[in-house]
Amino acid sequence: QSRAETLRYVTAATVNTLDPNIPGSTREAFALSMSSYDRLVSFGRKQLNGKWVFDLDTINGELAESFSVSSDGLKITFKLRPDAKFHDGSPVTAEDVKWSLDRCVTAPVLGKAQLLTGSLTSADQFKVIDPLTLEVTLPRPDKLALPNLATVYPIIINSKLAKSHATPEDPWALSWLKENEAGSGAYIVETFKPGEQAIAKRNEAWNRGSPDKPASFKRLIIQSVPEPATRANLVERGDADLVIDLQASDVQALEAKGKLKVISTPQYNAVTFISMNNKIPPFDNVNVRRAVAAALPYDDMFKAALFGRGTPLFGASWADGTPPSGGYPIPQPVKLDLEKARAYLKEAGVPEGFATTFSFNVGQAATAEPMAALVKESLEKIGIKVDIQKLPDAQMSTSINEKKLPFFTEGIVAWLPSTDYFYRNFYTGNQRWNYSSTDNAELEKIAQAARFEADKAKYEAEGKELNAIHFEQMFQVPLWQPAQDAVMVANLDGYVYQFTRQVDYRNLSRK
Amino acid sequence: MMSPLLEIDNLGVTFSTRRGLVEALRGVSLSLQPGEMLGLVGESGSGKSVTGFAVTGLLDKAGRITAGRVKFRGQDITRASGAELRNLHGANMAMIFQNPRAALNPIRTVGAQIADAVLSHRRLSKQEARAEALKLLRAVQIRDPDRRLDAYPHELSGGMCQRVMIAIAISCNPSLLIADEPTTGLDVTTQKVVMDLLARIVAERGMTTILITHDLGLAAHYCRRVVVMEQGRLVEEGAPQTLFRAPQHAYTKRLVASSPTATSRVGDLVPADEALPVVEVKERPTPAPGTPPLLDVQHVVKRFDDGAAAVADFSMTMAAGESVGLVGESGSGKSTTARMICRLIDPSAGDILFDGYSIAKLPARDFHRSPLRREIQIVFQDPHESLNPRFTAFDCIAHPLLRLTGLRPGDALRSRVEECADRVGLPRELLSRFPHQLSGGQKARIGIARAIACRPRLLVLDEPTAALDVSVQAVVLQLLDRLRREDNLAFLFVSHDLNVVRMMCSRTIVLRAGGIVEQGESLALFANPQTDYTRELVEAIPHIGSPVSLLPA
Amino acid sequence: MGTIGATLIRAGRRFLSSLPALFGVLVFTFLLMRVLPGDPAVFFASGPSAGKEEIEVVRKQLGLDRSLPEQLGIYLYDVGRGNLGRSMMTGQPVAKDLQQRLPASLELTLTALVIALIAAVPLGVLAALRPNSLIDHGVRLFCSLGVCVPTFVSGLLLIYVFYYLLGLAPDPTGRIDVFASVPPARTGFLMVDFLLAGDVEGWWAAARQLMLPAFTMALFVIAPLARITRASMLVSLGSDFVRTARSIGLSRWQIVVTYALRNAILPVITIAGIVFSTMLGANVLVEKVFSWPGVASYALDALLVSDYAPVQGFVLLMASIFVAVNLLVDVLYGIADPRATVA
Amino acid sequence: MSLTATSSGLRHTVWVLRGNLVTAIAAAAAILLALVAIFGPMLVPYDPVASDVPRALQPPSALHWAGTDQLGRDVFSRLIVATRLDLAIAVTAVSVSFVIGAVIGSLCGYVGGKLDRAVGRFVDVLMAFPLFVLAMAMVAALGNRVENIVIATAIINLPFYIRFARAEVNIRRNLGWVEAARACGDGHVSVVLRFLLPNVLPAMAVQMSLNLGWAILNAAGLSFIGLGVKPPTPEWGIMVAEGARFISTGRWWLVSFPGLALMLAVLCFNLLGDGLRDILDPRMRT
Ligand SMILES: Nc1ncnc2c1ncn2[C@@H]1O[C@H](COP(=O)(O)OP(=O)(O)OP(=O)(O)O)[C@@H](O)[C@H]1O
Ligand SMILES: Nc1ncnc2c1ncn2[C@@H]1O[C@H](COP(=O)(O)OP(=O)(O)OP(=O)(O)O)[C@@H](O)[C@H]1O
Ligand SMILES: [Mg+2]
Ligand SMILES: [Mg+2]
Ligand code: NI
Repeated sequence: QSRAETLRYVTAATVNTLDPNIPGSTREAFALSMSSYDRLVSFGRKQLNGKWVFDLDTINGELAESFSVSSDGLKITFKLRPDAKFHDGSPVTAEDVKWSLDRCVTAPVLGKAQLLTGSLTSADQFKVIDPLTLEVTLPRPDKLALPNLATVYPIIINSKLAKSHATPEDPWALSWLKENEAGSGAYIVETFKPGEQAIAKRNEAWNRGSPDKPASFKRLIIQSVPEPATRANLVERGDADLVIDLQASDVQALEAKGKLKVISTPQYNAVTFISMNNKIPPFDNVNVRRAVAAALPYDDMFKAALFGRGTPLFGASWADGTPPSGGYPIPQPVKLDLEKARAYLKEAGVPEGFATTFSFNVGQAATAEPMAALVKESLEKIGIKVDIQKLPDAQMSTSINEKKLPFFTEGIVAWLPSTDYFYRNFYTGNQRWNYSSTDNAELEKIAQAARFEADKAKYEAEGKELNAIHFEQMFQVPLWQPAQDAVMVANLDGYVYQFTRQVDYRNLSRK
Repeated sequence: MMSPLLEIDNLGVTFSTRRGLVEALRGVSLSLQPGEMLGLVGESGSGKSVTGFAVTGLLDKAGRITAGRVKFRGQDITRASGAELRNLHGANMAMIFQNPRAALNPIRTVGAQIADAVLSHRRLSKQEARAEALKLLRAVQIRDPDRRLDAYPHELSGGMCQRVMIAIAISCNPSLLIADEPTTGLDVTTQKVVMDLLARIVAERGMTTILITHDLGLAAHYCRRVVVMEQGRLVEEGAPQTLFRAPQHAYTKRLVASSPTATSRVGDLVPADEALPVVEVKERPTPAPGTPPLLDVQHVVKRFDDGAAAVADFSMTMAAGESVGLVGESGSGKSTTARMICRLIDPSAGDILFDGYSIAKLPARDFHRSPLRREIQIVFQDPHESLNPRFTAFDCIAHPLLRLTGLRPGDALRSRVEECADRVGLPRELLSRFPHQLSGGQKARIGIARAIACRPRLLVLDEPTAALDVSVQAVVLQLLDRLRREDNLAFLFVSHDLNVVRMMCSRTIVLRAGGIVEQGESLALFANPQTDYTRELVEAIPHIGSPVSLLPA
Repeated sequence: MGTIGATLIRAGRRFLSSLPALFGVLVFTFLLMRVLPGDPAVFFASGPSAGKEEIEVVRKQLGLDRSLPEQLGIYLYDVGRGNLGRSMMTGQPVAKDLQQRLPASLELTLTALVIALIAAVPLGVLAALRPNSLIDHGVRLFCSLGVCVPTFVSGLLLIYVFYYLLGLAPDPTGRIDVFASVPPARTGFLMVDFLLAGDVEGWWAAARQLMLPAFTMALFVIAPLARITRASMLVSLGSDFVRTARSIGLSRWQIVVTYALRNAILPVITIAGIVFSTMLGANVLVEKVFSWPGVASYALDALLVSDYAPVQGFVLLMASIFVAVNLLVDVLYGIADPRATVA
Repeated sequence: MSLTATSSGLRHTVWVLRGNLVTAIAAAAAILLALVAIFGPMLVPYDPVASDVPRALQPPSALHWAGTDQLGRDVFSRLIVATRLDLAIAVTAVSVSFVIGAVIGSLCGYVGGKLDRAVGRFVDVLMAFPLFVLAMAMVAALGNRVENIVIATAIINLPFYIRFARAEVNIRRNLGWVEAARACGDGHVSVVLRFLLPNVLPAMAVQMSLNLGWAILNAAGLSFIGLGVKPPTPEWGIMVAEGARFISTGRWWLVSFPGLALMLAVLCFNLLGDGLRDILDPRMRT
């Protein structure tokens, strides 16, 4: 193939498994699996401020030629494409789909916890009607059931092939699928060198692309280049076609040079926080939290750490003091106001301030470090002494999981962003993602109720209520939604921001 | 008269060093007839080697010829270019160096090294060069020359190395050979063999030779003409017999006087005007009968890690005030014995009684706590090496006092140290100096002062003068002898210089390979050795007065 | 030959005596990794939806649910059988990862060492021939300049200049251009494999790829090598046997090379051995900067995420190489220096 | 000559320096660094940690001699203030490993036998470790505080000092003056501490000087992988590591100035080490 028919994508991380279900899978592994495997359904796309992003509300068939939801919302029936074939040429059957979905909800894989959020928990729910028809039963109507099937995990695997590599200890062929691909997707994995590169070639038989034809690039090279400056150099010199996860400063510079196409999409399913553990004093005091929220140098942080690349979630003004929307996240009416912060501290009974640590992840140092410096500087003005802790990634996740960090910055992502999803997963329970260790009965009640709320208006009202509680209690401070900057050679087309925060290679083409 | 082969005219050499310029040679003039063997003698640092290097154009980079000329066959060496010199080297003039082992390339077989020398001036094939090398090895009478050809220097003994060195030097039949202390690194016995060989070879090949040495006996033995150097100058010149019997120059006089001979006594070594002030000597009290000997060494054995016994079954006794000599070839275990007796190392077996108390039971590690520690002291071979470079002379002498007598720093200590310094004839103003600011003789005195500071009863002397020049040695020996008599000290005197031992010790023990070969009254022992080994040792000593037997007529 | 036999026996003895050190490394690393505050299970079970249960699954999978001595026992048993565990990061057996990546590291380090030696030895000799001259000071300054820049800075600068600005160097993304075809892996050393495959063009491409990182690393070690060369050269130039060589009229070249340098090179061998082992372990930053798929960057990534097995495997590998290189140096020394066998 | 030791040492040093311009300059630079470390924080034009985001990333100007960084902090002020910390890290790390290494090493070299072999094994274990990774692991395990960086650097230096001291003591332990000290009633410990150690000091000083530079680089390397000193503390390594990533965007001042400072310090320690060796022994420059 010529260079023009090859897509060279460079990234900081690495594809570490071909099966996205394996614990420890990276985002790059997810991205590759999007191309090497098919799912029953996939998300559509929409334009947001002139940029293409994934659209949760449009579900298209992928392996499913069509699907229908029963009127009571308890049954989903999938009709499979009759012409769909796995990479080894065998046809995709309902048996394969069932085996794959069974695997996803029973094997010790990542998909299990994900599908749970769509009320998909047991193999009994998947029923083969005929070789091309599969029926999914739900215990109750769940609007997240279908979107869940479009996420990364429920890949459809060539079950005959996989089973032939299964062992009694490993009935789901986890270890074989980790290193071997048995899908029906747009690309066939050729070389897979974890930590280095993965190379895939186009599946000519694949016809699930938008106009029913194979993907545009004949070859796909996904290469790990840990040094961000080098990635910027590579794409600038045209040696790489596409790169994401650059340093904000590099993106800014490349954008200014104007030679390359820079598509900057706010990650509307991600939020960066400054979190406080609501169970650790003094952050168990709401006024302390409010004081912190009023003492953060939002604008400086946004400018210095992000170079302004993203959507700010601060500085809003809520007319009549109530949330203008029930969405999540929404800009908060917070701004730097040291007087107010001092007042809150006084109210909290710690007018002199206190000492605490502020932690962040080494992996996020590029943005978190300047942020931390600014936070420290600003909080010191109201008497809060901050000791900055920079933790290696594993240590950070462990500490967060053990709820040991009082004050830190982290980000969250939701694949299926909806207000209730965010609140349920990031503000309830003793789980890792509940950064602020929020334990608010009212919030939990409303969030659970909203989950199955069919009425749009009611859902919106509940969302507003949740947002109001959030602001009231200031569990943690949402800062912004960072932009996903994709820098690509000028002739590259079709970039869509995906829920995986990765590129879907199938969308791309060269002009 | 033949035209001289070598003519040195008013030669001056200067070295630039860290302390500034050092004038090593000042106006040396000398001429050498073909076939002559000239002895060049003088104390250490008098410029003997520098003369040799200047003549051959091998001076260090730091050295510069500042005056005069060196004419070799009419050609001025001082102005010769590098290429010219290279042509002269080996082919016309060669040198033999002091330490034969160091002078050979350790990682090249001796055959290859000789072949290098051959090839540097002759167009020969590799095989021919090798054959030539073999011939040369035969000429220097090495045993098994075929095998030695492929040996590395470390596989040869010192004497063999020196033979190889000679082979290299004579490989291209140079007309001038400079032998710079060719035997200093060698055993007494080997010394003689090598010198005899060298003398024969140069005589056979008619080479003109300069023999550089600080051993007057050696020069007298082998040379017809001897020149004496002092501080970069030639001070006297003449036939050895006349020169050494009737020295004219004061320096030569002193040099000759201080060289111990078979008959000299300690008192003779130093000219009267330099002798130490005479101190009244107490009579040695005869020990009461029945008192145990001061030192009683019983069957000590010392094995080092490798298992071989360095000292095997050594026994001796010593009375208070007695002096016993310990002689033997290098490696015979002299130092090991001395260190065991001094309780610096533990014997592997046997016992050592001091005053009747066993001191071998207390491990050397803990002996410093024993009250007997101050009774046994030691003086080491190399005065420089035995002084801590970071201690002043005062600190050195005060150290045992502080440690062993419980004296605290203060006036008492100071006066004790000064007293010791006085006794060894060390000027008080030198007490504040560091070792590197003192001369060898002064350092030797500090070492002695330190050893006698706590008034020990037994002094172990491990070659205390081996590193000193003869004239300094004379003074030190005299000093030691006096101290012994004054304090009724017992000496265990280790040396390989038999003349010295004979002078200093009433009794002598001869060691070989860790065992006692022979012992007895010194005079009797040396006059009439009972074993071949001792006889060899005795015969190998060069004497000033001995006949010049090996020179061609 | 007798000497070689003796050398081998000595090497064998040394190898045996280094086994305890290897064992120590093994246990020490194991413990050190457990002291790391990060819990790999939590980190790796961190998909957007991982909860307590997933963490437990991963923990079990990693054997972290057992007691420490038990874990150590299992680990030692596994290592004894050649099983270094599995990397969570890459999902592969560590042994396989290391086996794939080690040639990359070795190739890079060896090239760097060779470049460094080629530069350092002549420089050191030059400096020693004229001690305290302008040349000497120049050499010293030049070498010191090499060590005073962190490798990641010199690496990034070299990339910036030679790749980005001048376009002379190929893109700094690993061992070979992704578009080039890779030769069948016979030795794992690309340069060798290309030669075996008879692909000169490929060989050249791989060599070009190797140049920048190798130079970056070499710059850092020229100084110690040149320094030791100069020192030992000074010693041997001042030694008696060189004077002997001069006194018999050998040519200058023969004096400097055959007599002085051959002797002076011995300590250089030792230092080069040490330098090689340290470089291999310490070229993390170079590997990072040049996206070099070597073992050190692999270990670094693993370390940051508390992925125990790769770090342990890496350290064990490095320690073994350290031992092996020492042995090699010993053997070389034994061959180069006839005296070594008597000691 | 009736010189006292110090004045002759001084004269000797001056002699060496005069013949050795490079060392002289290095010595001057070292003094300058020390002065900057002591007085620098009093002289800087700006607060090194005060941000001024609107003025971020400005190139060098009359106002900001070395430009400003991502947060608008004055690079020059940060550089100057960092001197103290960097030198402190280097000096403490090196001193710690020196003190421990010298004591252990000289005891081993002196006593030999079992202790020597045991410690030798331990040193082997340490040496066999990939040292930089060891440092990383330690900092990661202990947390990236300055003390821990110092400890990690000290530990990875330790084996070299132990070996060095051991070798140096070993060749001296049978010298006359050591035996003399024992004959004068000193026990082994006191012989090692009072006699041998002071004498191996000069040789080790060379090693220390070289290591000082190395320790600074080590800290910089740790910073590059994110295990350096905590923000916002100014430290050269962090500044270089951060600045290096701005190379490609043309903000050269962010890496150049800290890089130069780092280079200057390391170079100066290296040259000084070489010079020190010259002062101590003109022939041995290992
Ligand atoms: N390379 C040198 N650098 C500086 N000074 C030197 C050098 N070589 C010799 N000298 C000086 O020249 C003088 C004469 O030295 P030389 O080596 O000729 O003495 P020597 O008579 O051979 O003594 P020895 O018997 O100890 O060999 C001494 O003072 C010495 O310090
Ligand atoms: N510390 C040691 N370890 C091992 N062997 C030793 C040690 N000291 C001495 N030896 C060995 O013991 C033997 C006797 O050595 P010693 O030093 O007593 O000889 P010496 O008679 O004093 O010789 P020299 O005249 O050369 O000083 C030698 O073979 C020597 O190699
Ligand atoms: Mg001499
Ligand atoms: Mg001896
Ligand atoms: Ni005689």
